[in-house]
Amino acid sequence: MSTETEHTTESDKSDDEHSHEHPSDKKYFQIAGILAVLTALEVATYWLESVPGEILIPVLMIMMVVKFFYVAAWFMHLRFDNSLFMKFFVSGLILASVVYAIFLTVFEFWHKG
Amino acid sequence: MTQTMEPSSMETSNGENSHRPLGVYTRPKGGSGWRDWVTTVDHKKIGILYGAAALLFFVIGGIEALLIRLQLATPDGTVLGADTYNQIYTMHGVTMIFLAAMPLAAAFANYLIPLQIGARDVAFPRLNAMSFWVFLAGGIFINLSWLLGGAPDGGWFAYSPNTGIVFSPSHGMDFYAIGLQITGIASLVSGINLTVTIFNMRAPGMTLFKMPVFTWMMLVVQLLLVFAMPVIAVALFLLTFSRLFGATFFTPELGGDPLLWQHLFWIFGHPEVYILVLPAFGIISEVIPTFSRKPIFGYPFMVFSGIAIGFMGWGVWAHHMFASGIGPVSVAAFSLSTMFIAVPTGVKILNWMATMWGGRIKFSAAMLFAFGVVSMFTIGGLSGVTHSIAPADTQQTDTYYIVAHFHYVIFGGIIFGLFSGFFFWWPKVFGHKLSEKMGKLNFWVMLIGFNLTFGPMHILGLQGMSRRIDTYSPGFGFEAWNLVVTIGSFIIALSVLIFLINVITSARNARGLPPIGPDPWDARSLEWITPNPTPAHNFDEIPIVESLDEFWHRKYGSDEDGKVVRVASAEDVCQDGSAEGVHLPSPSYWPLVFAIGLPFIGLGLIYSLWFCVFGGALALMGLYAWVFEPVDDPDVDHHEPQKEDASD
Amino acid sequence: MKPFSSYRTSRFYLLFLAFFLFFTGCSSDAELDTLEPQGPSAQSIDSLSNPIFIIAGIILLLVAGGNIYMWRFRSDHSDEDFPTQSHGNLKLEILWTIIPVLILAGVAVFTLITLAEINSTEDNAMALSVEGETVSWEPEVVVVGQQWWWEYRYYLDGLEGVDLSDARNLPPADIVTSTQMVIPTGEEIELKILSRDVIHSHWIPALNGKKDAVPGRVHPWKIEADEPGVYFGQCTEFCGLSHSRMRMQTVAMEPIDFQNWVNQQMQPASNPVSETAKRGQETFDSLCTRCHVVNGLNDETSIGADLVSNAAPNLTHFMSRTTYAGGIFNLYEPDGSLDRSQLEAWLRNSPEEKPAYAQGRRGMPNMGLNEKQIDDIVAYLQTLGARPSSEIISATEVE
Amino acid sequence: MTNQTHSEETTTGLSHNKLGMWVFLGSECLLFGALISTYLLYRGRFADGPAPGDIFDIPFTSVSSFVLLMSSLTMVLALSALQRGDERNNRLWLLTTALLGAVFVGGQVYEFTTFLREGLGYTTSPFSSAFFTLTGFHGVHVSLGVIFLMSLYVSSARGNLHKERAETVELIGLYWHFVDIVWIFIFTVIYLVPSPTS
Repeated sequence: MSTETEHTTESDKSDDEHSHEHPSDKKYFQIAGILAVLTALEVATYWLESVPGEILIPVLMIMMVVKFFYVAAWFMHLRFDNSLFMKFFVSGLILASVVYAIFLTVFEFWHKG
Repeated sequence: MTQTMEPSSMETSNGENSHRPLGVYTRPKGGSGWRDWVTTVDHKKIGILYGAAALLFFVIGGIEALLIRLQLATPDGTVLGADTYNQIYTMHGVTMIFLAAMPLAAAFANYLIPLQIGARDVAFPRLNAMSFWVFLAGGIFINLSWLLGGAPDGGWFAYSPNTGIVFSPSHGMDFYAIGLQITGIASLVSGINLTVTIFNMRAPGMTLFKMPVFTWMMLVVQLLLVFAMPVIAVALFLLTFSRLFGATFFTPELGGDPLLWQHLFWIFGHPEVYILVLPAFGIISEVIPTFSRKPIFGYPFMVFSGIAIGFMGWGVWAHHMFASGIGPVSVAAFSLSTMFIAVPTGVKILNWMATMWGGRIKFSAAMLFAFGVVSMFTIGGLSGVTHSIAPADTQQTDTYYIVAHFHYVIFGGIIFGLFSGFFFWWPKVFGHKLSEKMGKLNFWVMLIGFNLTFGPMHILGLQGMSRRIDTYSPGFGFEAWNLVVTIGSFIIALSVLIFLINVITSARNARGLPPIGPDPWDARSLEWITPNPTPAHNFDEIPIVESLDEFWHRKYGSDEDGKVVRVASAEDVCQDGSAEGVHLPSPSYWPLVFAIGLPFIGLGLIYSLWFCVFGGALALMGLYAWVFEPVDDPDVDHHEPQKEDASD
Repeated sequence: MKPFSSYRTSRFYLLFLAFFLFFTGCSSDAELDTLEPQGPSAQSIDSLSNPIFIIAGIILLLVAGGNIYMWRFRSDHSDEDFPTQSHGNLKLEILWTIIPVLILAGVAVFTLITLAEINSTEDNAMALSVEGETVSWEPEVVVVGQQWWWEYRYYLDGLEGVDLSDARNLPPADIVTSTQMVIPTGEEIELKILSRDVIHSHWIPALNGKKDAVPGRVHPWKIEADEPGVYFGQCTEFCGLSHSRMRMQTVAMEPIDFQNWVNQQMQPASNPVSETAKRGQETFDSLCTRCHVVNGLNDETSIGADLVSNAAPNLTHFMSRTTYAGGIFNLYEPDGSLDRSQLEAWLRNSPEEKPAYAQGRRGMPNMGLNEKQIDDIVAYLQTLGARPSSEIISATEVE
Repeated sequence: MTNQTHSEETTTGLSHNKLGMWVFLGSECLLFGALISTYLLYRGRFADGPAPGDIFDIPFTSVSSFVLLMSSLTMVLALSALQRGDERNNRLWLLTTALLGAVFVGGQVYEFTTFLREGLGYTTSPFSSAFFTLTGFHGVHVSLGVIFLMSLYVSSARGNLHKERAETVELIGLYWHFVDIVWIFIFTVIYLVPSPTS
C-alpha cells in the first residue's frame, strides 16, 4: 500500500497524530490546579445561601462546563488528537443533550425548576 | 474493557511483513466442520451464521404470526387462550424485530461491508464473533421462557406498569428484559465494530463519497445502534431492577411515572425503525441500478436523505405517544417533526424510480423484490403520514390501521428488501444462484399474500378494530376481513416455504458443478471483484478505488459519443482468488465461551445466584483468555498459498 | 337509534384502489367505525383526515402509476445496449424536496388548527335539578380505568376541591356507574381520565379520538354527541389478560332524559319485596359486598383495598345498564327481556366467561355459588335500578 | 496482544482501538444521559422517605469528588510517563490512580450505607431508586476502571508493559477520564444544584 498517499484524502488532514508534542507534565499539573480551584469555587457556593437559584445554577453550570472542557481537551487529548475522535464523542454528547432536554421538556421539568 | 479490542491484522504484501512466513491461514477443514464454524472470526462466516440463525427465528416468529391469525380468523376464536395469545403476540414482535430483522441486516452488513469497502475483515474480528454468539445466546435465552413458566406477556413495547411484578407475575418479562439486554450488547458491540471498520478500513481511494449506498446506509444504521442501544439498555435496567429488586421507577403510588418507560422505550424505538429499514434501503439501492443498467440516480441525495432520516429519527419518538397524555404542545411539536421526516423518505422513493426510469430493466427475482419495496413501502410511508397528523392519530393509534402501516413498512420495506438481497448476493456467498423461476414465483405469491394480509388491516383499523386483542365479537364488521387476513397470512407462509425449498433445491442442483463464474448480474460495486464464492482472504490484492461503482467502471468506458462500451470482460476484471502473502486472524473459542456465560448470568438473576457465579466465571474466563490470546499467532504454521476456486 | 350507515367507500377507494377494487361495493355496520363522526370533535378530526386520505391516495396512484409504467423499460439484458447514464438532476431533486415540504406545510397548518380545536374546552353549563335544587352543572365526568372495566363518576357540584390524585381512593361521588357513560346530547362533556392499575385507553370512535388512562396522572379529554344513541368503545391500550374484553359504551340522551336518569341514579337501592330477592340480598350482602357497593345496602366494601385496583363495579343501578362484565355481555335480549342464562353463567363461574386473574385479586373470582343462590341473586339484582328505554336496549345489540 | 496497531495502514491513519473507544464513549453519553434525566425527573418524588436536599452531605461528597478529579491527573501522568518510556513512574502513577479510584468507590459505599441508615433504601421512593441507580452505575464504571488499572499494573510489574503498548494505557485512560467527567456532571447537577427538601 505504498502508492496510496495520493488517494487517501482523509489522511491528509489526519496525519497530525504525531506532529505535535503532548503537553508536559507541568502543564498537566497546571490544569489540575485550575480544576481544583474551580471545584473549590463550586463547593463554596454551597455555603452561599443568599444567592438565588436563577444566578447560582447558571454559574454552577458554567464552572461545570469549564471543568468538563479542561478534562476532555487536555487529559483526553482531544485538543491535540484527530478531530474525528472529537466528532464521535461530541455527536454523542450533543445528541444526548438535545434528546434528553426535549425529554425533560415534555415532562415539564423546567417549570418546576 | 478496552483490552478486549484487538488491533486488526490488515496486513498486505508490503515490505514490513515480508520476512514472515506467508500464506493464507486456512481454517480447520475436514470431518469436524462444526469446530470451524464455532471458532471462526471470518466476517463472511459470521455473516452466514447471522443469516441462518435469523432465518430460524424468522420462521419461529412466522409460526407465531400464523397462530395469531388462526386465533383471529373467526370471532370469539378459541384456538389460543387469552394468556397464550398475549405471550404469542409479544414474542412475535420481539422475535421478528430483535431476533429476525436486526440480525438479518447484521448478516448482510457483516458479509458485505468489508467486501464493499475493499477490506479483508472487520476492524475487530473476534469482537465480531462475540457479537454473533451473544446475539444467539440472547435469542435462545428469551425463547427459553416458553419452557420456564411462560413467555413475556406485556407486548414487545412492554409498557409499565403492566409489565411490573404485580401485573405480570410470571418470569416472562424478566426473560424479555434480560434477554434484550444481552442481544443489545451484541448490537452495540457490532455497531462500534462496523463503524470503525467503515471509517478505518476502506481501500485506498475509497473516499466516503465513493462508498456504495448500501455501505452508507449501513454506516448510518451502525451509528444509530451505537447511540440508541444505550437508551433501551437503561430502560431495560429500570424494568429489571423494578421487577427483581423492587425499584420504584414505575410505581405510581410513590410518584413513579409510567410515561418514563414510554419515553425511554421510544427514544430507542423510533431510531430502531430506521435501524430496521435503512439496510433494506441500502440493499435495493444496489439492486435497482444493477438491473436497470444505470447508475443510482442522485447518489449524494440518496446518501444525505439516509443521513437525514437517521438524524430526524431522533426527534420524532413521541408520535408513538399522541394519546399517552403528553400535553398538546408536545403533541403539536412531534406531529410536525414526524410529518417532515416523510420528505427524505419520499426523496429516496423518487430517486429509485428515477434510477429505473428509462433504464433497461431486467426483472430478475432480486429486482422484483426491490420493485416490491418501492411500491409497498410507499403505501406504508403514506399511511405513516396519515397518522403523523396527531388528531387523526388519536383515532388510528392502537388499531389495526397501525398494524397495517408498520407491516407495510417492515414487511413491505424490510422483508422484501432482504429477500431482494438474498437473491442478489446468493451467488456471491454460496457460488450458485437461487432458482430465478422459483424466485419469481416466490415474489408473486408473497406479494399477493402480503397484500391480502395487511391491506385489509387498514380497513379493519378504520372500522375500529383494536390492536392486541385476543378475540373480537361478531357484529362489528370485522369477520369477513379477518378471514381474508388469515388466508393471506398462510399465503405468505407458502411463499416463505417456496423460498426455503428454493434454497435446498438450488444447492442440490449446484452440487458437483463448478462455482458460478464472476459477475452473474453485471454488477457494479467492489464486492464482485472477488470470485464467487468469496475466498477466505477476500481480495487477492486490495484494489485501488477510483470511482463510485468501481467494478462497473473497470468493465465499461464510454466512446467519443458518450455511449457506454465494454472495455474489459468480467473475467479480466475479477480477481481469481489466488492469495499471496495474506495473513488472516486466527480463530478463537473465547468469544463463544464468553457468550455462553451471559444467559447463565441472566438465569442467575431470575432463579438462583449460583447460576450467576457459574455464568460470571465462564464469561470472565472467556474474557481473560481472550485478552491473553494473540490476535493471530505468528508461530502458527501457515499453509501454502492456495487457490480457492481454481482447484481443477 | 343506531346512527350508523354504510361507511363511505370513497376514501377507501382512493387509498386502496390498487388492491381492493372489487371490494369497494362492500359495506357493513361497524359500530366502532372511525369514519362516522357523531360529535364535533370526531367531526373535526374527520374533516382533517378526509383530505389527507385523498392527498395520500393521489400520491399513491401517481407512484403506483409510475411503477406500472416501468414495465415499458423491461429488457432481458442480452445485448450491450445501454440506456443514457444519468447520474442525477439537481433541479428534479430540489423540486421533489420542495413539493412535499409545501404540501406538508399546508397539512401542518390544518393539523395545528384541529389540534387546538380538540384540545380547547368550552365554558358550558347545564341546569340540572338535583334533589329538588337546581344546580348549574358544568358537564364533567371522571373516567376511571381498571382491569378490565371502566367506571364513570359524576360529581354534580363540580370537580373543584375533588382530589383526583389517588385514583384508588377517590372521594365519594354523586353517581357512580360502570361500563356505560351516560351523557346529555349537545353538551361538551369534559372528561378526567384516570387509572387504578395499568395503562388503559378510553376511546369512543364516533365521538372523539382516544386518550390513555395512566396511573398517577389525570388526563383531560372531552366528548360530545350530537344525537341520542349508544356509541361503542373499546379499551385500546394493552392492559393485560382481558384487554380485548374491556369495552364500554357512551349513551347519549336528550337533556330531559338525562335529567330523569340523574334522578334515578341518585336514589339508593330499595329493599326487595319478594322472598327470593330477599334471600338474594342476604347472599349478596354476605358474599358480594366484599367487593361491590350497593348504595343503601353497604357503603363500604370489606376487602376492597385488597383488590389490586381497590374497586369493583357499583351495582346500585345495575339494571339501568344494558351491559356488564366490561361490556362483553348484554343484560337484555333484543326484545327487552333479561338475558337470564348469560347472567347465571356469569354468576356461576365468571373466570370461565371472562379471563381474569381472580387469584391475583384482579377480576371477579368464581364464588362457588349453588344454583339456588344464583337464582336468588338474580332476583335481587333485578331489583337494582330501573330498566332503560327499549331504544337503548335495542341499540346495544350489535348485530 | 503481540500484534500492534498499524495505524499508518488505516484509512484515516487512526488506530482502530482508539477510534472504537471514542465511538464507545459517544455511546456512553446516551447511557448516562438517560440515567441522569431519570434522576432529574424523580428528584422531587421522594414519597415519605428522605428528600435529596435533606440527606446529601455536600462536604463529604466534595472530598470524594476531588479525589476522583485528581485521579485524572495521575492517570494522565501515568500515560505521559510510559510514553517517555519511564516504566517505573508509569507503574507508580497507575497504582496511585487505582488507589484514588478505590478511595472514591469506598466513599460511595460509605455514603450509601449512611443513606441506608437514614432511611433511604433502594425501594423507598422513585428518587431513591433513581439516585442509587445513577450513582451505582457510575460506581460500577469506576470499579471496572480500577480493575483495568490494576491489570495494567500487574502487567507492568511482570515486565509486559512497555512504551510500544502505551496505547493500551491511553485507552484505559480515556475510559477513566470519561468516568471522571461524568462525575463532574453528576456532582454539579445532582449534588450542588439545590435539591428539593421535604
